[in-house]
Amino acid sequence: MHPHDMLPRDIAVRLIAEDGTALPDEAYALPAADVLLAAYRGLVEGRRINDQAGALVRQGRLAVYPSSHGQEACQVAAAMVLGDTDWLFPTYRDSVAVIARGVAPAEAMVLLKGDWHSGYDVRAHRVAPQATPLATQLLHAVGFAQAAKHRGEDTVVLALCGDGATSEGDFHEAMNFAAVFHVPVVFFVQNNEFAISVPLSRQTAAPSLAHKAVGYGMPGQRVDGNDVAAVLAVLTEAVDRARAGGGPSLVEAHTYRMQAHTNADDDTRYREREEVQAWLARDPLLRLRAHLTATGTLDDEAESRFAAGAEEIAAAMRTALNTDADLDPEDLFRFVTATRSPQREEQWQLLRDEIARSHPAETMTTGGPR
Amino acid sequence: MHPHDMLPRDIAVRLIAEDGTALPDEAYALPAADVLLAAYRGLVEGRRINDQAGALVRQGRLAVYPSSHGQEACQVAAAMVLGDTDWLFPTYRDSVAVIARGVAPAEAMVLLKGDWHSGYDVRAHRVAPQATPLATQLLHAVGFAQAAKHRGEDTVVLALCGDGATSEGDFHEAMNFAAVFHVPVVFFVQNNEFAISVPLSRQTAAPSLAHKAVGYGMPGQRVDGNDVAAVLAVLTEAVDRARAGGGPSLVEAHTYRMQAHTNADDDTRYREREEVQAWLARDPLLRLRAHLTATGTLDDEAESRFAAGAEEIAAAMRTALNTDADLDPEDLFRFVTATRSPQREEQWQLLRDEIARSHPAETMTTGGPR
Amino acid sequence: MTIAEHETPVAAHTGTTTTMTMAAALNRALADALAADPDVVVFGEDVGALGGVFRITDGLTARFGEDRCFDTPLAESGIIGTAVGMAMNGMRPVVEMQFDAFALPAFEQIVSHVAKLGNRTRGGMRMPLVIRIPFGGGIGGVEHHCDSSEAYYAHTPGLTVLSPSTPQDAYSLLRAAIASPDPVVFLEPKKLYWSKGEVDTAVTAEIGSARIAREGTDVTLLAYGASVPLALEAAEVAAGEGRSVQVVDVRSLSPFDDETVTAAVRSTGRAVVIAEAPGFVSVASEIQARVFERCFEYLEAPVRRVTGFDTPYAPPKFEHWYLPDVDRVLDAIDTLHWEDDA
Amino acid sequence: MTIAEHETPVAAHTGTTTTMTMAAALNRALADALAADPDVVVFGEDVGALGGVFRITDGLTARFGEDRCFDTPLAESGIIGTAVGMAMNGMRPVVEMQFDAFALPAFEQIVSHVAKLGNRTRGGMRMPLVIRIPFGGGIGGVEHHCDSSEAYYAHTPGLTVLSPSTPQDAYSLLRAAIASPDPVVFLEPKKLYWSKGEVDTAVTAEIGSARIAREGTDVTLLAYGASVPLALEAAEVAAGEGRSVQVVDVRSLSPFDDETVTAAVRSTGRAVVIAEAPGFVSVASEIQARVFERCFEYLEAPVRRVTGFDTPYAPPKFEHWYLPDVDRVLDAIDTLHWEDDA
Ligand SMILES: Cc1ncc(C[n+]2csc(CCOP(=O)(O)OP(=O)(O)O)c2C)c(N)n1
Ligand SMILES: Cc1ncc(C[n+]2csc(CCOP(=O)(O)OP(=O)(O)O)c2C)c(N)n1
Ligand SMILES: [Mg+2]
Ligand SMILES: [Mg+2]
Repeated sequence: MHPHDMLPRDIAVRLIAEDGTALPDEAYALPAADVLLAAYRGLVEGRRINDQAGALVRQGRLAVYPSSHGQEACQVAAAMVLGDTDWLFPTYRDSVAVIARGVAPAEAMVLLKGDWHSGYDVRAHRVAPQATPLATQLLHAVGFAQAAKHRGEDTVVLALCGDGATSEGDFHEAMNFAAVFHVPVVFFVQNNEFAISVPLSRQTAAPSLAHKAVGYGMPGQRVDGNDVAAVLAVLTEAVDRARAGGGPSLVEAHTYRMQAHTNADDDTRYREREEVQAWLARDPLLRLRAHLTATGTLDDEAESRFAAGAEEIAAAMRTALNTDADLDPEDLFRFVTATRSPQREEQWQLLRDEIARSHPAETMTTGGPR
Repeated sequence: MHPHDMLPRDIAVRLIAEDGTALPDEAYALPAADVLLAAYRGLVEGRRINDQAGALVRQGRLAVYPSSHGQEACQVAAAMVLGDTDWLFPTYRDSVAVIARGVAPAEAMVLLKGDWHSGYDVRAHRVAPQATPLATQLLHAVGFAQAAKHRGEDTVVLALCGDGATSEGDFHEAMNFAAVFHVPVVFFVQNNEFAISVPLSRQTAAPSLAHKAVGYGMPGQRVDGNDVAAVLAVLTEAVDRARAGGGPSLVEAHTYRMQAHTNADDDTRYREREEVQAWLARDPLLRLRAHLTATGTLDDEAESRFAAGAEEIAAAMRTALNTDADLDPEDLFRFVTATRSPQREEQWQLLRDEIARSHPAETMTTGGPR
Repeated sequence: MTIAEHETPVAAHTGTTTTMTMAAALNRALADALAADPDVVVFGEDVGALGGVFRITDGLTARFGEDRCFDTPLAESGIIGTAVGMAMNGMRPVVEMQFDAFALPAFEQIVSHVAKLGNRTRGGMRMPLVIRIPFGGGIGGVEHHCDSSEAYYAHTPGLTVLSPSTPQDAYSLLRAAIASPDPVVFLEPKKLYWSKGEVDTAVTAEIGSARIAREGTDVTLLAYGASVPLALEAAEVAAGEGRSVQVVDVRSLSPFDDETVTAAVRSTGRAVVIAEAPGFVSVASEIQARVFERCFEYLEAPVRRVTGFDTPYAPPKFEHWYLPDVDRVLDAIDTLHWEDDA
Repeated sequence: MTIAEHETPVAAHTGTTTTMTMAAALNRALADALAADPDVVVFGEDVGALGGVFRITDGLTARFGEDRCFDTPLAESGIIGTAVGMAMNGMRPVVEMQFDAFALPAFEQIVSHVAKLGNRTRGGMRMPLVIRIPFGGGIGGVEHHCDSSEAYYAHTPGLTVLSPSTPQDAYSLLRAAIASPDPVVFLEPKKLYWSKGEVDTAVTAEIGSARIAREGTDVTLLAYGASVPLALEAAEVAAGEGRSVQVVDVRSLSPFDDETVTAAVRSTGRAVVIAEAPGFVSVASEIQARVFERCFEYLEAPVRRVTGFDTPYAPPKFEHWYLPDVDRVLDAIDTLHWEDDA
C-alpha cells in the first residue's frame, strides 16, 4: 500500500445527508434497509438509555454518568459490526455500546452506581471492563488480539477511545504494536471535539486524527460519526480487513458530545451554547429517521414498537437502580488475588470482627459494638 | 499546508552519491565548499573520538561506550546547524555531537567513565545532559523551547533520538506537544536500523519514521544519514523554519550502527557480517572525502592538518581518562536537593564518620577503622 | 476582583485573616505566586477555562492570560516532561495531575528526571517545579479517582512530598513549594477541599516541619492529609472516655520532621499512625519504624498503625468499610497496654 | 541440547542436581515453563535473537520459535499493556523489563491494571503474568541501570513481589511465579546472576515463605536479593568476633512471611534489616515496623536497618560508598544493646 493510500479522505465519509438523502459513494455502499432499521432501533434505545441514566444521576441513583448523547451512531455501530467471537474494548463513555452488545443495562451500570468497579460477565458478552485510565485499554485490545492470532482464533477486536485519549503515549504504543504484529484490531476514535473542557485544537494540530495511521503503516479513515450508515460501512470494511488478515486500521468518527462531560461537569464554562445548538441539526437519530421515513423503511408501527422497547429498557434500568444491591463488605478482600496473603487475611479478619460487632445478633460474637 | 506536503519523500534526500558525485536536488542546495570542509574536519575528528573511546573501553578506562561509528555525519551536522543561542538535547550515543558542540571530550566522557552522571556545564555549551531513558529528553526539549518562546528568546532546540526510541510513548507526546504549542523544536531521528539487537522491522511497520510527522501536523523529511551534505541541508531547513516561527518538524536520517550497541554487546548474535560490510561502502567520511577531493576542496595539507587535530583530541582524551579523578564520596549527598533534609544529613554524617575512620590520619577522630 | 473572592471557592473576609475553603486557599496561593513571579506558569488538563475539575485553578487564565495558565494535550508524561524542560530553562512550572492514579503515566519522568536532574547536573540545573495532585478518597469516587500514592513519591530520593490538612497550610505550604528550588509533590486531600478555616496570607510555612494539631499527654496520633481531622475527631471521643490524646499533623512527608515527632511520642510513650493509603510499605510504616527506633526506650506499647487495607481502593459504596475511621483509631489506642487493662 | 547446557549460562551436571549460575537457573526455568505449558510466552526488548542483555532468555527463540519468545517494539507500557491483554485472553506472558528504571514507563499499566484487573472483574479475569526485572546494583552500571524499586511494587496491593538470592530459588520461584494465577513482579538481583549453586529442578517453591539461610542465636539479619550473601558474609565475620548471627532470606516481599520472620527475631531478640534500596518508605522500613510490632516484648534493642542512602543511586565509581557493606552491617549489630556494652 502506498503511503498516500493510508491517508484518510480530506472530507469524512458520509452516506446520508443531514436531511436524510442518501449520498452515493464510490467506495462505501449504503448498508441494506434491514440493517439500517436495526441501527435505528439501536439509536432509539441508546438515546433512551442515555436520557434515563441522566435522570437516575439526578435522582442520586447513579454516582456519575458520562453520556454518549449525540454519539449514539458510533455506539450502536460499534456493537453492530462485531460478530459473536469478536471482542469490544470500551471506555467509560461507551455504556450504550456495551448494552448494545448484549450486556444488561443494570450490569453495565454497576460501575457508575458505585457497587463495584465493573459489573458484567466479560466473557459472556465478550466485552472488556469499561476502562477509565485513558488509552490504556488500547494496549489490552492489542494483546488480546495477539493471543487470539497466536491460537488461530477468528476474533476481531474493536478498541474504542476518545479524541483526548489519542494524546496519551499508550495510544501510540498500541497503534505501533498492532501494526508491527499485524493483529486484527480496529481502533475506533470517537472524536467528539472535547476532552472534558479541552477542545480538539488543544489536543492536536494534525489535519485529522486519522492521519496518524500512516505513521504506523496502517490505513486511516474518517467518517461522519453522526451518520450511522457511514459509520457502519467504514467500520465494517475495517473489521472485514482485520478478519481477513489485513491487519489493524484506524477509524476516526467526527461527532460531538452534546452534554457536559459528566453530570459533575459544567460545560457552560468552556463552550458556547450556539456551538452545541448547531450540532442539534446533525443529530444521528433524526437523520436516520428522515432517511428511513423517506425511503418507506420506517413506519409508525415500527417507530412505536422501537419506542416501546426503549421504554422497557428504561423501566428495567429504573427498577434495577432503584434497588439497593446487597453488598458484602468482605468483597473488598475476596477478589484481590486468587492466592492467599496472610497480611490481607489478617485485615480481612479485622473487618469481619468489626462487622460482627456492629451486627451482634447475626453472629456468635459476645462483644457488642463499640 | 496540505497533508500530502507534510509527508516525506519516498526516497531519502541525497546530495552526494557514494562515489562523491554531487546530485542536484530541486529543493535542497549543496552546502558551500567551506561548510563541507568544516564538516569533513568534524567527521575526521568524530571518527577519531569514536575509535579512541573504543580503545579506552578495552583498556578499562571507560565503563561503557555506545559508539556512533558510521553515524558521524549525523553527529557533526547536528552540532553544525545550531547557532550560539540554540540548544542540543542529545542521547547516550551522541557524544560526538556533544563534543562537536564544544564540550571538552574529557567532560563528555564523565558519564561513561563512571565519575558522575553527567560531566559538563550544560549552560556553558547549551547542551542538555545526555539522556539514557529513551525518548524522555524529547519532552524536555519541547518544554525548554516552550520556555524560550514564552520569553521571546531566539532559541531553536534540536532533539535527538534513535529509531527504537520512536516507539516510546514519550516520543508521541513530545511530537504532539511541540505541534500543539507550535514551538521551535527539530526532532532528529538517527535511524541506524537497530535498537540494540532489534531491527527496524520490529520497531515499525510505517513506510518511514518520517511519515509519523503528518499525524501531528508537522512536516517530516527523510535524508541519507551518511551524506553529511544532505543532512546539513535538511536540518538547516528545519532549524530555519523553527527559528522563523514555522513550528516543529521531524527529520529522519537513514544511517547504520557499524559497531555493536556498546562494547558490552555482541552483535554477531543478531546480524550478519555481510550486512555490516555492505554499509562500509556508504561510509560518510569516504563519501565526503571523495567529493571534496574530486572538487579540489580538500588537499593533502588540509587532510593531514585535520588528522593531526583529531590526534590531538585523542591524545587529550587519553590523558584525561588515564588520570583517576579525585572523587569526593560526599558528592553523593551534596547535590540531591538544594534544600536540606535531616534524614539525608544523618546519613551524610554516617558516611563522613566512616571515611574518617578509614582515613584516621587525615581527620581528628581517635577511633581507628574497623 | 481577587481570585479568592471568585464564584466557586468560598471565601469571606474577617479582619486581617480570611475564612476560606482549602480549595480557595490553594487557588489564592496559585494566584499570589503567579502575581509575584513571572516565571511561574500553571498548566495541566482542564486547568484553563474550566478552572480544573476541582476548580483550584479557577479564574487564573482569565486573570493572568493563556500564557501563564493553560490547558495541555491529554498526556501526563507530556505534562511532567515539558515541565522538566521548562524548569531546565528557568521557569517554575506548577502542574496539576487530575487525580492521583492519572499521575502514574508520568512516573518515569518523575522518578528518572524530576527527582534526579538536579543531582545529575551537580546542581547545574535545579528542578523548581510543583506537581499538584488531588489525592485520597472519601468523596465517593469511582475506581482510579481515590488513590493515595504518597508512598511512591516519598520513597523516591530527591522529591519533597507535602500534604496540608488545613486551609492555612494549603496556602502557606503551596507558596513554599512553589518558592522551593527543589521539586515538590503536593498532595491535596480531596476530601478536605471544601473544609473551611482561617487563612492569613502573610503566614509563611517551613517545608520539613510537623505541627502539633492538638495537645495531649496519654497517646500521640500521627497523621497527615485527610487523616488529621479524623485523628482530631478520635481524640475528641477519646477525651470523653478520659484519655488525653495528642495529634501531630506530619504534613511534610519528606523531608520528615523527626524532631517534633520523636519529642511528641517520647512525651506520651504511646503512638498510633493513621493514613488512608494501603499500609504495606507505606509512609505509615516508615513513620512507625522511625518512631519505634527513636522512641524505643520510651514506649509503653508497640506503635500501631491504622491504614487503608492492602487492597485496591474500594468502590464508592464500600468506601466506609475501607477507610480508617474513629472506631478503628480508638480500637488501636485500646491495644496500647494501658495500666487499666484487664 | 538443553537450554541449561547452552553456551552462555554456565551449567554442569553433578548427580541428581546441577550446579549452575543464577542466570542459567532462570533460563532453565523459562525453558521448562515454555515446554510445560503452551500458554506461556516470553517477550520484551532484545529477548529474542540476542537472548536478553543478561542472556537470561538465551536460546529460547531458537528452541521454541518466534511465536513463543520474541522481541517487541521499544515501549515498556506497550509490553506490559499487551501482556495484560494476552493474560485477559488466557495466555501466561512472562515479560522482561531491561533494567529496573526502564519498567517505570509501564507503571500506570502495572498499578492500574496488572494489579487491579482481577479485583475489578471479581475474579472473572485473572492476571497470570510475570514481570521479570533485573534489579539492584553492584555491577558498576551507569545511571538508571542499578536501581532497586521493590518498594513501588510491594506497596501496590494485588502484586506478588519475589526476589531470589540463590540459583535454586531463582529456578523454583520463577516456576512458581509463572504458575501463579496472580501477577508477579520478579526481581532478579543482577549482582548474583553469575553466582553459582546447586539446582534441583524437581524442587518446588512456595510463594510467601521466607528461608532461614543461616542459623544463629544472638541476632537476626533480615535480607533479600543481593543483600543475602552480604548478610551471610557479615554473619561469618561476626562469628569470628564471637557472635552467633542468624540470617533470614525474606525472598517473598509480598506476601510476607510474618510467621518465619517473627519466630526468628523472637528467638534472638535482636534484628537488623538489610536492603540496597533507599531506606525511606521502603520494604526495609516495612520489615522493621512489622518486626517491631510483632516482637516488641522480645526485643533487647531497637531493630536497625542498613540500606542504600536516600539519594539517587551512585555513579559507578561511587558505588562502594553507597551500597550496604559488611562494616555497616557489623556497625548496626554493634548498636543492639549488648550486655558487654560499656
Ligand atoms: C490517564 C488519564 N488521565 C486523565 C483522566 C481524566 N479524564 C477522564 S475523561 C477525560 C477526557 C477524555 O477525553 P476523550 O478521550 O476525548 O473522551 P471523551 O470523554 O470525550 O469521550 C479525562 C482527562 C483519565 N481518566 N485517565
Ligand atoms: C525507557 C528505556 N527503555 C530501555 C532502555 C535500554 N536501552 C538502551 S539503548 C536501547 C536501544 C535504543 O535504540 P535506538 O533508540 O534505536 O538508539 P540507538 O542505540 O540505536 O542509538 C535500549 C533498549 C532505555 N535506555 N530506556
Ligand atoms: Mg472527546
Ligand atoms: Mg537505533
